[in-house]
Amino acid sequence: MIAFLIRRLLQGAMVMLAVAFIAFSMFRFVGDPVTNMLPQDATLEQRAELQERLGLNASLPVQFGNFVTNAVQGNFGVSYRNQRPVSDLIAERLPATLEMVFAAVVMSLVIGIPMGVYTALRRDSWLSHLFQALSLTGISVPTFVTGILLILVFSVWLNWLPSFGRGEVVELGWWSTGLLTVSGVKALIMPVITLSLFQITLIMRLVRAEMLEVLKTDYIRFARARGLTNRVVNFGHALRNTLMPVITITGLQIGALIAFAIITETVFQWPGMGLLFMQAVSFVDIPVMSAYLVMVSLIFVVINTIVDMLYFVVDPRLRVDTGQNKTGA
Amino acid sequence: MNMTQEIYSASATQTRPREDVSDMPSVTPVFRIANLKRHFDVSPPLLNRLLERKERQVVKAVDGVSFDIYRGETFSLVGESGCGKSTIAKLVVGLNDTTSGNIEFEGEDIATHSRQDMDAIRHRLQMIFQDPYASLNPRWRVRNIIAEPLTVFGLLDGQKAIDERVATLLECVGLNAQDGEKYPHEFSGGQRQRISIARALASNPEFIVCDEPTSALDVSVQAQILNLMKDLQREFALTYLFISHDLSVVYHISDRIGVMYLGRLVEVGTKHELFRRPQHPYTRMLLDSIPDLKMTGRARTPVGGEVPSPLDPPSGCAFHPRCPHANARCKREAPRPLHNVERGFVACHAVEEGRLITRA
Amino acid sequence: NTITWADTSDVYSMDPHGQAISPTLAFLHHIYEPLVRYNKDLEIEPALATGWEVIRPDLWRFSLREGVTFHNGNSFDADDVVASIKRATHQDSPIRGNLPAVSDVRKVDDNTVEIQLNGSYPLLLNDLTNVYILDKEWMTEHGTLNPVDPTQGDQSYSTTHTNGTGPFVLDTRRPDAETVLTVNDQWWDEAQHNLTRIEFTPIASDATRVSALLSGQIDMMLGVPLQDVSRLENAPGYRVLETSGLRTIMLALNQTPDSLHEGDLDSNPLRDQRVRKALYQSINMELIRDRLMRGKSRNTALPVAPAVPGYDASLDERFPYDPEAAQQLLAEAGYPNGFTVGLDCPNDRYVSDEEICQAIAAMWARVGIETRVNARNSSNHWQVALNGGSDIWMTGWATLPMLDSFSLLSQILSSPHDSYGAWNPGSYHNPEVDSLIEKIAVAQDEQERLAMISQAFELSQADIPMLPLHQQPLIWAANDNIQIPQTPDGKVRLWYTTVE
Amino acid sequence: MSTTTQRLGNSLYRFIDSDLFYSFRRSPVTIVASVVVVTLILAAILAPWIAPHDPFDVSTLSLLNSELPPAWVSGGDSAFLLGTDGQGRDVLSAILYGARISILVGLASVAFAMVLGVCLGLLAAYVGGAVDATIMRIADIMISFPPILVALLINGVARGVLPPEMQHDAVIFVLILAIGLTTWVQYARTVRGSTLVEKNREYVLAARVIGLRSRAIMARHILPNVVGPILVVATVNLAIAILIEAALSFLGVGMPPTEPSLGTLIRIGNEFLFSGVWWVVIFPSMVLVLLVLSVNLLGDWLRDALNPKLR
Amino acid sequence: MTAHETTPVLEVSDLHIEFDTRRGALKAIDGVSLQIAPGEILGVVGESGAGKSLTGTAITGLLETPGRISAGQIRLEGKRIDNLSQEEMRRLRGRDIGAIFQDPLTSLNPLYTIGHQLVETIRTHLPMSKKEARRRAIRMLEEVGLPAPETRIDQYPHQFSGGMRQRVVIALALCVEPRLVIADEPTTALDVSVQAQIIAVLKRLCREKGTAVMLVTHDMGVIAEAADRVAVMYAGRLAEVGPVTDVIKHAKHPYTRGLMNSIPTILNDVDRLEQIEGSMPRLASIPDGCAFNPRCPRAFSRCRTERPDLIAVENSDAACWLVEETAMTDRSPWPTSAPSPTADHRRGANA
Ligand SMILES: Nc1ncnc2c1ncn2[C@@H]1O[C@H](COP(=O)(O)OP(=O)(O)OP(=O)(O)O)[C@@H](O)[C@H]1O
Ligand SMILES: Nc1ncnc2c1ncn2[C@@H]1O[C@H](COP(=O)(O)OP(=O)(O)OP(=O)(O)O)[C@@H](O)[C@H]1O
Ligand SMILES: [Mg+2]
Ligand SMILES: [Mg+2]
Ligand code: NI
Repeated sequence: MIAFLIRRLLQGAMVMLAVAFIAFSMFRFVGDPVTNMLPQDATLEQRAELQERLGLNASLPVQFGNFVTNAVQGNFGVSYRNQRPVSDLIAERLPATLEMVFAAVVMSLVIGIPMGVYTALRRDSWLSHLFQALSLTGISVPTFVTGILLILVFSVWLNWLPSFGRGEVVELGWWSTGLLTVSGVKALIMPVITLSLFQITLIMRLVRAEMLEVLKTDYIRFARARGLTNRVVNFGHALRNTLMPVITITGLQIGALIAFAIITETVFQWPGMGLLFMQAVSFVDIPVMSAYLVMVSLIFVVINTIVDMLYFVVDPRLRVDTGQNKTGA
Repeated sequence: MNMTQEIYSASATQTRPREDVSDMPSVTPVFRIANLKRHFDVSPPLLNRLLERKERQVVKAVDGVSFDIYRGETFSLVGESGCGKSTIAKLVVGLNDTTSGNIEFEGEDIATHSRQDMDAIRHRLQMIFQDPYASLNPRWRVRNIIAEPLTVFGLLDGQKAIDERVATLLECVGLNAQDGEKYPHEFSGGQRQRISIARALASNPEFIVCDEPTSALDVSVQAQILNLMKDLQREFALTYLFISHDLSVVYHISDRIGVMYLGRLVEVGTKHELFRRPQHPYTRMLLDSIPDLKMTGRARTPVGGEVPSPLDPPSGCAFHPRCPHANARCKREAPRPLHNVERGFVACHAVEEGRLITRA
Repeated sequence: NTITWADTSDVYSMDPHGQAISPTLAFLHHIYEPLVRYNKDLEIEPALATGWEVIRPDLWRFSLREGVTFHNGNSFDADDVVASIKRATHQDSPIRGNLPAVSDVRKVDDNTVEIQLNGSYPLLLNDLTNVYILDKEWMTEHGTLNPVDPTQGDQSYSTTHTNGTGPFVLDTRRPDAETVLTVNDQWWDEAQHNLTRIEFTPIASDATRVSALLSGQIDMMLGVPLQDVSRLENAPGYRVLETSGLRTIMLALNQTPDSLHEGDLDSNPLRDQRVRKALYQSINMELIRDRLMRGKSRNTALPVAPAVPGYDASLDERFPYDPEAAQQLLAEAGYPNGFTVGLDCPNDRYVSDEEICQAIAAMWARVGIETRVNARNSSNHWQVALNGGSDIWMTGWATLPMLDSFSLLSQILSSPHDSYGAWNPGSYHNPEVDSLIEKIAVAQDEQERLAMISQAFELSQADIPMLPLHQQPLIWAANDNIQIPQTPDGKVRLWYTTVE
Repeated sequence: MSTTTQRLGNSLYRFIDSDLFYSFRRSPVTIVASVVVVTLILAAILAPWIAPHDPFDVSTLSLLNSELPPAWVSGGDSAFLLGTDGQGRDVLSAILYGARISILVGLASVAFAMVLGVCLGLLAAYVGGAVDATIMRIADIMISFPPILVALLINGVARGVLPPEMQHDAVIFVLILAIGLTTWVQYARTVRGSTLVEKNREYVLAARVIGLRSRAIMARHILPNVVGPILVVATVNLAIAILIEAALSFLGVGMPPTEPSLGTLIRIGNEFLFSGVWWVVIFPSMVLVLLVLSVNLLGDWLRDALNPKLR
Repeated sequence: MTAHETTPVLEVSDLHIEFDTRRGALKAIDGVSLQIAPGEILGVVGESGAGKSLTGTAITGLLETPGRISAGQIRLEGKRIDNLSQEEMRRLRGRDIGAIFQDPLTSLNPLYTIGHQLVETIRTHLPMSKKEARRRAIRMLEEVGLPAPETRIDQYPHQFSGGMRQRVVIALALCVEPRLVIADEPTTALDVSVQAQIIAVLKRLCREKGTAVMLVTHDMGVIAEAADRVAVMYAGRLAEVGPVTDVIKHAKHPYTRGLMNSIPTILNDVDRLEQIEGSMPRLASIPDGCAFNPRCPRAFSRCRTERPDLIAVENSDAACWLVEETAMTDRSPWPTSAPSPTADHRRGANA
């Protein structure tokens, strides 16, 4: 277990380093921040001087070295655009993105799992077919189309929900939450629906497929043969075994959600990390871009590690002996 | 008198053995296997070993096995699951590398052969597998499956020659020449095993390793296959290394038998020797546990205990925890083979010390 | 009375010397004030300075307004002006380029300061409209007397906090989400507005911004997409404000390289005036204005807008749209079958930038010039264009913050040398124009100066160094009950705004 | 000669008689989906011949025709069945050409990812050991990185690295590369999983007994037996690839408006949504959704049909 | 025959099971009738696909679509159970009918301790507190010969060897003392030596508790050792039913006889085994008349047209027209020595 954890962490560190390097070397190519940072009448010298000051002329390894040393200390420099420490900016945006992603995850689990279970257990009912059809549509409609349509219907036509932003937020220490105000919650609804639609269907389909597999297994047949009630068999046995891969996928999907949040946040002008990133991209705000990437990979690594740890908790086969299960006949 | 003894004496009196040891077809071994070892490293990763203070774990799947196979005979290996039978089979045909020891095929040590050298003799060794469903590529036509050795070894030139040969082979194993156009899933288990055999025969091998060729088949089909194998052996002067855990099948097909326990051979002998006068306590136990039809209602004497984990085999004689005759020496010291019968041996302290009276 | 409004991007910083971005400076004008400011007719009027005199061409004296206090209650005096201008012109100041002529600033007495220039410079007042005055004690207290250079990883108190003299006070700020201002009751000027609170939200997406207005979440928006104008005009309760802006959109032509980047011609046809004219005459600006710009743009023959000093109406006559003539010219120049050329455009910078390029490409195609349109975001666009990587590229020039034709002349029409011609990578070069520009730079007499500007324009117009297209429209929309002046410089001045 | 035709006929019969075809015939939804997919693909391939206008030929565009509504709406022009966009481009033609690009990018990136993933997966599974570990670690990293993000990055790099005059033509390859690089992992994992199972199957052992080299075994024996799962992944990924392309184009880093894909068309049209010019966004969106939905339906059916456990 | 003196625990009469497939309904079980008396062990043998498991599945009510009982009745202690509702059937399962499946490695849910699985089974059927149930579980584990049950009850399945797991499975099947146990190849996945132990446990427990057992297997050895009576199935039909010694030693049906003779034995050395040519027909192509007729060396015209029912002969019942004929001619149907195997093996398996 400890060995496993250490291996995971080492792996995580490797990932982070690789990401940092990729992120970093890439930023040399994404564009020139200088034009954005100077007035239009800037002279050639001003431009050259700014370039020099930005350190864009130093050699790549030197820049990378500086970057990593600083990044390890949580210092990602100052945003060219917002002129504030990137770490502050990220810390400010993190709650917005995480709240949205968290809400989307909860929503996709809360809706996706029961739908998946239902469609697996009642394969031929009309409701199952409906769910199936919905799920296919769900994974076929691009996020941005969903978002645009929601805005059109609920903001412009019906005027029920705000079309952008986070509404009012309440500061709890450094964490700003929109969950405690009515307008905050209202603002959350459409982005979360947009973001989770794909996830709901994904989770539903995954649960359904896994559940169908599990229902075919011998131990489920044997559980039925023992006369256990359907409830116990379906929910006590089948569901629990089904949820194992769901954990992994959900873990991975949190990563995907954070990435997809880029689109959702763009559509809804949600002041989260994705929007920050997109703005940084168009402004060529290099410190913010690198910090975002490193931050996102950090989140992935952390989530994946947690998921792996969860496995130890959930699956007794892993808990007892790690080397043993290889040798089974 | 005990049941088993009854069987032994019965069989001894009822029928004469087909062949006697003395008129064995050949006295030169085709295969000479000496002190063959194959270990698998199944240790957990280094980090785990360091942190959890675990030892390096090695499965000694085959741990110092020596035996000879003579031309034209059927040599069988029996033993419980996991004792290393299949591993030996794979070593013999070169599917696995040896850890140490020699495998001499007609005087050449193939264990140390290079790829090229091995290619030269490969077509003389063939193998038939256990699972008739997994041993044929489901996406290939039977014709191509059987022709594959021919094309790979370059034994025949021209599509026509190959087609003819395939047709002959199919008929040889009791199928129709036209069956070559079909796919494996269109055949029953027994028919598939025939196809396997046809493929094995394609390259005119002298020696065929059969790893439980009938254990996935129904008895009625098993009889067909066993008969076919015997016929083919006669027709093509084949030598078989036959592996099974079914003692009755082994008795039926073999000339000589080796009994394996946890990676070692505990006893080798001609089938009549072995079945009539089993020496090793494990062999006796196995024989006792054969359920027999004609003995309905008889309770078998179950072997006590279970096969120990090959990861952590008992010290000394690996069988000692289950052996009624074990003593301190058995726990301590691994027995050496005692060549007290022709073309066979037994590895047991009790036999060596005369503590165990050979039955019958 | 609260007004909630949205623009396409956020205010970058609260430090008025920490950046040189026009919309940010315009926003900060609500909090901080310069010595002189533009009024709603774009005339310069006294702000923190009540008067000025030119003692020598290179020495100006300003008398300061008395009785002004900063938001924190400190009083405003000459020390603050000196500290602020020093800060703005400091070696590391990002805004240094906005005060190119200032070499020193001195306190004469509590209410008088002198500004020393490094030569004769007629545009000092224009420049000063963008330099805001901060409180010296406050800066000292918070250690932000020196300028803040974000490129050096600097950030300071003043990036997030304010203390100005302006009509509004910063209440709260969440970057990229919301910046709230409340009214400054102690303002020295007489308020012409009736606001108590201003909420500013950046909304980058056009569609979202429009829907936010329509759903009542905001009261006013900048950057109304052209295609939504008619809809907003027809929607009850909304008003569309539009004016022709200062920004002139042009196509710059690269005469530097010996051959074009796109296509495989081994000459540079853009060096031929006839080709340039052919390109000019094959663009149907009327059609672009009527269709793409929905009649909102103002086609122009000059690179500056009418509101910019130096604009000369007599020169503002485009070569007529005439594809036949264009083909004729091409044939004369030796390209009867046209050629292939690249047209690089930003896709996030100007009104309908990409669409204009596409339409022009279609028009050029009809006279035989195959045009490859490369649209990029503006940072990539400029990176390529300013490094000479484009054949023809779209550029826009608003003459801001200077608000004078000199800005354009010195940066675009001057050949590159010293601090001149930074935006002329296409190597347009006319010695007469160059020498005129140098004279304009130091001309003290306004009439003479304007005449020289006209002359420079006229001279360069004949060369066709670039293809002027139009002044792009400034379109805002607001609730009916909001009265707000709109100026061609596109700056929002809420201290002139009333809500009914 | 006759035997080959006979064999062909035989195979055809075998296919028509197969369970796969049977389950296909039994599922009307699947039939409709495949008809849609085939129609769209055909339409895309034949776009240069069937499209009423050539949207890439800018010389035929005229602003005079801009923003015409669909032919059946008053003010519409029968020459422009689905109306025109702001440049006077025929929406129908733009959709046909756009679908062509979307499908091309989808298919090519799937092919690229498939080749890459299958090779790496086979290699990992068959060689094992350090090679396996390395490949799978890289795969882990890749999979933990959402495709959109990676594609954004690759795009950014390509834009920076390529000389400006090449960028225009390179966009489509960059897209293919970006999407391919982010989706190969699934193939690799699937192939590796199946290969690990297959490689210990006895038919592979039998081939090894004959002395067949590893590469030949992989190509001739293992690969044909893992095509089923690969096919399923490929179909699903085709849908995903098309969506990623659309998303990238929507974020403005995909195909340029002069050679629009469906995603680009939606991005452009999106700006017109509130202004009543609905046809420039609705029609491309519908085609995109229809295409992706149909591909997904096919993928779903294929997955179930190829999975004997679910029958 | 003594089995009729009391009501049989299980009575299957004329059971038909069909699968609806794309090519029409397949008759997988075609008129099978069985009885098992209390305490009796009925062995069911037959080739793979003969329908052994299917019969067992139908009895436990676990038949899944597309399979369905198309005709016939199943009675448990005289009460019809084939037409019960799902819920009623569920209550029966585990309490009155226990089941043991082939593979002990996969029969237990890996995520729960064996104790949990035992307790949950017991408490589903018997009103017991957790503690009582646990005590009963431990006793059960003890009875199946699991060493140190008090500690091992809290272990997970993967911590047990195959043989031990099968003991746990038996404990699970028997923990509520059902009247009938369906054991579907309980030893096939196990080693010979362990096989004997498991059979011994099963046999002892059922004897002690008077449980009727349907022991499905294709291992004649196991049948010979454990069963009281044997039912031989062929292509979804019963070929022969009778006391184990009769069936093995004096088989009446040519199939049974062929089957018995094709088993190699260490009692005598034979060069060639007797073999039944061909293989069992697929369900879709079961021949008219006797299903065995194409492979039967003694088939005659009636066999090809008319399907034989079970006909009582001596202690057994056999579905073979030969039996009827010989009964009339009062001659044993079989010559004392088996017919010599067919001359040419190569014409073998082309059925
Ligand atoms: N590739 C391998 N890696 C690790 N261990 C192995 C490997 N192959 C075999 N073993 C181990 O070696 C031992 C012998 O295996 P082998 O397959 O030879 O047994 P067997 O006698 O053929 O058993 P069975 O009757 O079940 O086929 C077993 O414990 C097995 O787990
Ligand atoms: N779901 C199904 N669809 C179609 N046919 C089926 C299905 N399940 C079983 N069968 C058929 O029913 C017949 C009886 O199967 P069953 O499992 O009872 O055989 P068995 O005698 O138990 O064989 P084995 O010894 O292999 O376990 C087989 O021919 C099988 O092909
Ligand atoms: Mg084996
Ligand atoms: Mg079965
Ligand atoms: Ni009776």
